[in-house]
Amino acid sequence: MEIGYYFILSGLMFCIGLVGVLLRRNAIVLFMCVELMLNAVNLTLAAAARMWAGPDGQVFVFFVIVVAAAEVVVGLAIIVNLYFRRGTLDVDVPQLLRW
Amino acid sequence: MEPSTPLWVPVLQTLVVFAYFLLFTALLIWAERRVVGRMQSRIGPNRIGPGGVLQTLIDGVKMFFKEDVTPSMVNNPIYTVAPLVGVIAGFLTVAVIPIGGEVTLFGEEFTLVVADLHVGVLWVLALSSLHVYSTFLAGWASNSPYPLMGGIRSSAQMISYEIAQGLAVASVFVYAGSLRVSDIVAAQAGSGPIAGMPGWYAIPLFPAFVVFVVGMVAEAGRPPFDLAEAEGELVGGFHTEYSGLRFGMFMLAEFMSVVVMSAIVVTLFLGGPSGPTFGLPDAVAWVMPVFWFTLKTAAFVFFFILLRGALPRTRYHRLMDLGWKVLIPVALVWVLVTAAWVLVSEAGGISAATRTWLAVGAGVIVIALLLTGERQTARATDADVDAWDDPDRDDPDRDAKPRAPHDEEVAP
Amino acid sequence: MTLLAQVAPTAGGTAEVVVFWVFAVIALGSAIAVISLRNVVHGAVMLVLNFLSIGGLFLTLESAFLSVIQVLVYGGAIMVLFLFVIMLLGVDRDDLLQADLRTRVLAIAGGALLAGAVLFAFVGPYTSEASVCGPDAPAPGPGEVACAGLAEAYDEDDGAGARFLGRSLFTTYTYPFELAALLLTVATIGAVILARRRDLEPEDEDLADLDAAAADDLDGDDLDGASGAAAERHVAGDGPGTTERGG
Amino acid sequence: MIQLAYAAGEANEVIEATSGVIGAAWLVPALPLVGFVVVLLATRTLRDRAAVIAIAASAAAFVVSVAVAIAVLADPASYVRPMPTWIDVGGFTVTFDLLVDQLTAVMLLVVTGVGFLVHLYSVGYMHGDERYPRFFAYLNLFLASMLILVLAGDLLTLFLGWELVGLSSYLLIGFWFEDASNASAAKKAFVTNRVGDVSFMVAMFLAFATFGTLEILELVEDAATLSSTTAFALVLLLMGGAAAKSAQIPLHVWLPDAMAGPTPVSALIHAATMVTAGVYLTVRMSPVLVASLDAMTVIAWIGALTALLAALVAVRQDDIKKILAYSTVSQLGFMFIAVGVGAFREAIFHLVTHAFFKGLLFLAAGSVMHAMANRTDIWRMGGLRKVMPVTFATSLIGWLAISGIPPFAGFFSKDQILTEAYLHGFGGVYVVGLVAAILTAFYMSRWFFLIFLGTPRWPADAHPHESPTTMTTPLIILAVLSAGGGLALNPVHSGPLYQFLAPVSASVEGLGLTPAGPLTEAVLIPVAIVAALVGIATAWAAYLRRDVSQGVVREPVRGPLAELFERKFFVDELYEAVFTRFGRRAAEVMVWFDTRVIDGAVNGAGAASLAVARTTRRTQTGGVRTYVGAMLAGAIVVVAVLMLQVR
Repeated sequence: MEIGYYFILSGLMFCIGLVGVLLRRNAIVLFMCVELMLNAVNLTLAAAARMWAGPDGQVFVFFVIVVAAAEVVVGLAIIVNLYFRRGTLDVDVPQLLRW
Repeated sequence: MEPSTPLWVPVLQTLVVFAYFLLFTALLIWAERRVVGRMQSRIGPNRIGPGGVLQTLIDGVKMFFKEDVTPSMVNNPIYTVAPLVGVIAGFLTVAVIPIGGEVTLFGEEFTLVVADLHVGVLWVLALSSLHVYSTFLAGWASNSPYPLMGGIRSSAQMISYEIAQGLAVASVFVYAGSLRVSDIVAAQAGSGPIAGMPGWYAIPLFPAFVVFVVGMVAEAGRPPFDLAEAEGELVGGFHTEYSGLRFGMFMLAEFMSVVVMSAIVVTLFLGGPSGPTFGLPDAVAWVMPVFWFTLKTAAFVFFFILLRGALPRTRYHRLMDLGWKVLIPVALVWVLVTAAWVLVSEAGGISAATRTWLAVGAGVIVIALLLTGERQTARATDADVDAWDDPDRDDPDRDAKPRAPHDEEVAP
Repeated sequence: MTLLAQVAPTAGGTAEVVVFWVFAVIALGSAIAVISLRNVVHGAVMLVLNFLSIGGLFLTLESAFLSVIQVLVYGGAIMVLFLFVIMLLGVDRDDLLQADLRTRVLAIAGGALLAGAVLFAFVGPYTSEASVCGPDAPAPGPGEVACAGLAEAYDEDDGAGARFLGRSLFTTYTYPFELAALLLTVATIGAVILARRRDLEPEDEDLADLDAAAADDLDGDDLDGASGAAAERHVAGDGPGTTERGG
Repeated sequence: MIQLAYAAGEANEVIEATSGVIGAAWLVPALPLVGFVVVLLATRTLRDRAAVIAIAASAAAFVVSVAVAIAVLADPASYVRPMPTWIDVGGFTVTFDLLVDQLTAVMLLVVTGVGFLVHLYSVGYMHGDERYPRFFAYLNLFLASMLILVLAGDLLTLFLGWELVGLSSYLLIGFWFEDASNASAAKKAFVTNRVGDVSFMVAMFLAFATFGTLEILELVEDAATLSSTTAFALVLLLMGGAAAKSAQIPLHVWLPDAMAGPTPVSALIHAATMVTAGVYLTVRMSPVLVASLDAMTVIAWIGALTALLAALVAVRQDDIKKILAYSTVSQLGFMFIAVGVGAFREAIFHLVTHAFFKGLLFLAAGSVMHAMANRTDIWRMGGLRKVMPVTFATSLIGWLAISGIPPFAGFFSKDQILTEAYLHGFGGVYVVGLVAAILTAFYMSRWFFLIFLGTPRWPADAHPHESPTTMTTPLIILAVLSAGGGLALNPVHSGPLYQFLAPVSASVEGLGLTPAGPLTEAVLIPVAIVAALVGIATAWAAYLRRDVSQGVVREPVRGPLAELFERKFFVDELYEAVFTRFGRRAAEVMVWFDTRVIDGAVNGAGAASLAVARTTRRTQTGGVRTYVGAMLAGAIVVVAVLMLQVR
């Protein structure tokens, strides 16, 4: 199997996730799309690890997973708070950092 | 696939193993009804087959042909998929469990395991973590309050106990030095560090064993940790809205998980299929591992049944307290102890006997911690119940009770 | 699955090709489903499916350990958390939360542009014969990139790469590893603090007293009436998610 | 061993002394410094008892000074007492080493002696003041500073003392700072001294650039190698510093105003010690001075003009202390005449006697003011002889001493200065000095007559009385010194002090100076006596012979010239017109520049940032998806650039 197809697949998945982030306004879905992008990156890293026959790519996948876990824990807590305070999950509504 | 192996060999392996577990599950259901019946001074099913042993089969047939009522408000795709997820996860879990040794049949040699993966132990954990989707999604898709409560409860419960279980398993594969189930089984064969005792990991890794067994009960959603279905509170929990074949799948998955969990604990801690062969001839010697494995698993299944018959359901916050405040710390400490033990062993310099006694001492300390920790947690939670629960909903008598002292200290 | 598990680590075979395409299709389909399904729970389930297929792809990449970790962490923990939050909040429909047409066109055009760039970059040098992984791949020609494959990098009895990864983590990447541990601790503490929900329980004297000072600060943040409405709704809803769906 | 360029006598040997009496010389400035710190810290707890500590510190310093002086007298040499290093940068080293020689010994005695007496006097004078302990703390600080100045073996260390002296002077002039005029007098003194300090600093720069060191002994040793131009500049720059500190024209304006401070301060600082720092400096650097005869001539003329003009102003002042202040300026002019004509030892001699009689006169004036409830107009006095016998008697001696009547101290010192001026060929300076001497006798007689003799003219509510013993005792001691000091120290032109100071005073023999005329010393001395008598007689005729009755101003002569003297030659007005107004105008220009240009630039930068921010902040929509979209656009650009580079 040519390694390039993994890269292409991962790139497409990344783009899909990115488009999702742009299309959706629901904070949870936004978050899921970010996870999608992270996984696309993971795929690239694993494929690269195989290409170079080195551990670095796999190690980075590991770290991405760790960071994603931390991110989800904090991010979901924020989303829960957001919902309780604003009554909505629309990311366009809380624009406290505007201007 | 290995080029030299004909295709039918793995197919046969798979069939044999799955048939074994299915049979076991059917017998379990029957046995549970009989045993619990005895414990409750009832007789239990005794009409179909000798001693009612075929009752499960008949029930299955009944469910298969029963009208499958799908409530109109359910979220159909998820509602349909949810029971399947549980059954599939249960079946896939057994793939890495060796139920016996090597068998030579028709000139082909094959082992009584579906797939001896390099990461077999993690495979078990991964699939048991997927199992949660079954109850969880079923609860949600039913679009009904009680199932949803059951689903949320079960998801919180399972991801809590998964951690403790994972850590307990971690001490096993740290000790064994391999993630492969067959390696772990092989390492437990023969006698262990203490002469005259089997080399089962339950002995050197006793705290991990205890944590795993407790976590296993919670993970399988069995009494006293069956908060997800909790008939008294949630009608039937996540499967309240299910009926017919789909309900049957949930039942199958639940009871199968009992068997699978028992099989896993036997494999990881009690030597799996290993045991004396009593010098039987090779032609029939392969039966003995299967026999030992079945015996050990049956013992554990019996243990599950006894628990169900003997213990009342725990309260939810005590369940969470036990998981987070007792089991996880104990398991974590035990992973560290095991790692230190392995490091010391590899470095050498300490005799086997000394190491053994050191480990025994560490184990005693950890168990003491476990017990005292449990008691302290119990005290603390009893005092904090009012703060934890919504007092008006869960405890109407709150105002009539004497308040805990710290409530009176609160300044307005 | 059985067959897959046994054949997957064998590099370069037709099995790998088949498995790759199966999982690639599932992964792309579920990814598109995630961003297009209106029902958040359906999207989340699709995301689980996507993660599982990524896990399968890891198998074909000779990274079985990563594969299991992927299923364990993403499938078993992260997505459960997502679903948990969705159900806790009772927000499984977001019919009103769609982007306007202009944004959609721009987003899809931008995504397509980036995807095109990716295709443009990888088709060719990385999809040649030489990029078929394995020690016996032909030498790469000009502009081609070779793929070494992990089979020879692993220990004899380490088909999954657990040892391989572990050795790196505890030697070369010790400090990042420790930092990751720290990060998790911090995230845990942060989540606990964020999840206190003190503003919703003014009648709870214990919490109100403990956090009186902090609550004062936070009151200023409440710029509109939405919080009050949310709190009301939360209390009245009792069982989350029960009143939202229309069948 | 270094052979110093002092050729007036046998050259001094330089000895490093770490033990013995000289080794303890560091105690002299250290004791009052400790006293200062202790008194300042213990102000609240000790209250009035603090004075005891301060007086003990000054007394101890005096005792040590006497011991040091005896040691130097017994074994004359230039002693260097090694002390810690202050600055050590590259080749530039400044130490706190002390230089103890004959000049130092004399100065130590004068400073600590008069200082001690003034401390003693202050106990009575300052009694009841609300900041009584602080006054003593400041006195101790001044004493320590002055002693650092005198003992310094390095010009920079000397400058440190010089500045500390200025600081304590500032603090003491403005001691009663509640009165705005006192505060402004203090500021005036401080600012005027800054002008001189700049000159002094430039002198140090020049000295360092020329010699590569600021150590006094090395400067003195190398002085002969100076080129005439450098020497001229260096000497005049040093003189600039000295002129400010010693109130020489044109930097004399601060001293009369400094009389705003308490009278003991005037006696100690503005008559006896601090103002002589300039004289000390020039004498200390005398080998440098003799390198440039032109510069010395300038100094001599500055001194002469100062002596004359200050005396003229003193003639028409009515304030009991102002007269003494201008008299001090005039007498300092005499000292600079001596320095300028190369009579360094005579300058020191006059410095010493002047410290005695001017300290005495100031303390007597303080005593009178004490008695008259701080009234200072001499026309409102008269006839105090009867109510204040001790003050009268001591003032009588002081009056005779400053007027130049033999055998009192002032006669010897002043006469020797004038004689030297004549004999060194400065005829003009001699004539001016003689006129100034006559005027001195005149105005001091006016001062004395109007206060103590004649009929009482004081107001009915004044109840003059004799001062307490703590105040009269210093008066008596100083009176004795004023009476016999000159005769004891240097009765003839080559007396004991003259001999004693020979090794530290540069010789002018090589300059080729010749007497200005045929007169000899035998003629000049009677001339001086006659001049003094003429001044006294004129004053007697003008103020005592006629009856000056109460409440009537009776200046015998009026006219524009008298007006000129009375208004102090309009120097303050001139300075006001030139420097102050110029300064104000410059400040206005600077204010305009600051508010318009600098603030404009700053505000403009701020306004520009605000304008940019106002437009660019529109990009901060607060919407997550906007940011993601921007990132996407950025990613596309980056990928595009990369691909263009690769392909």
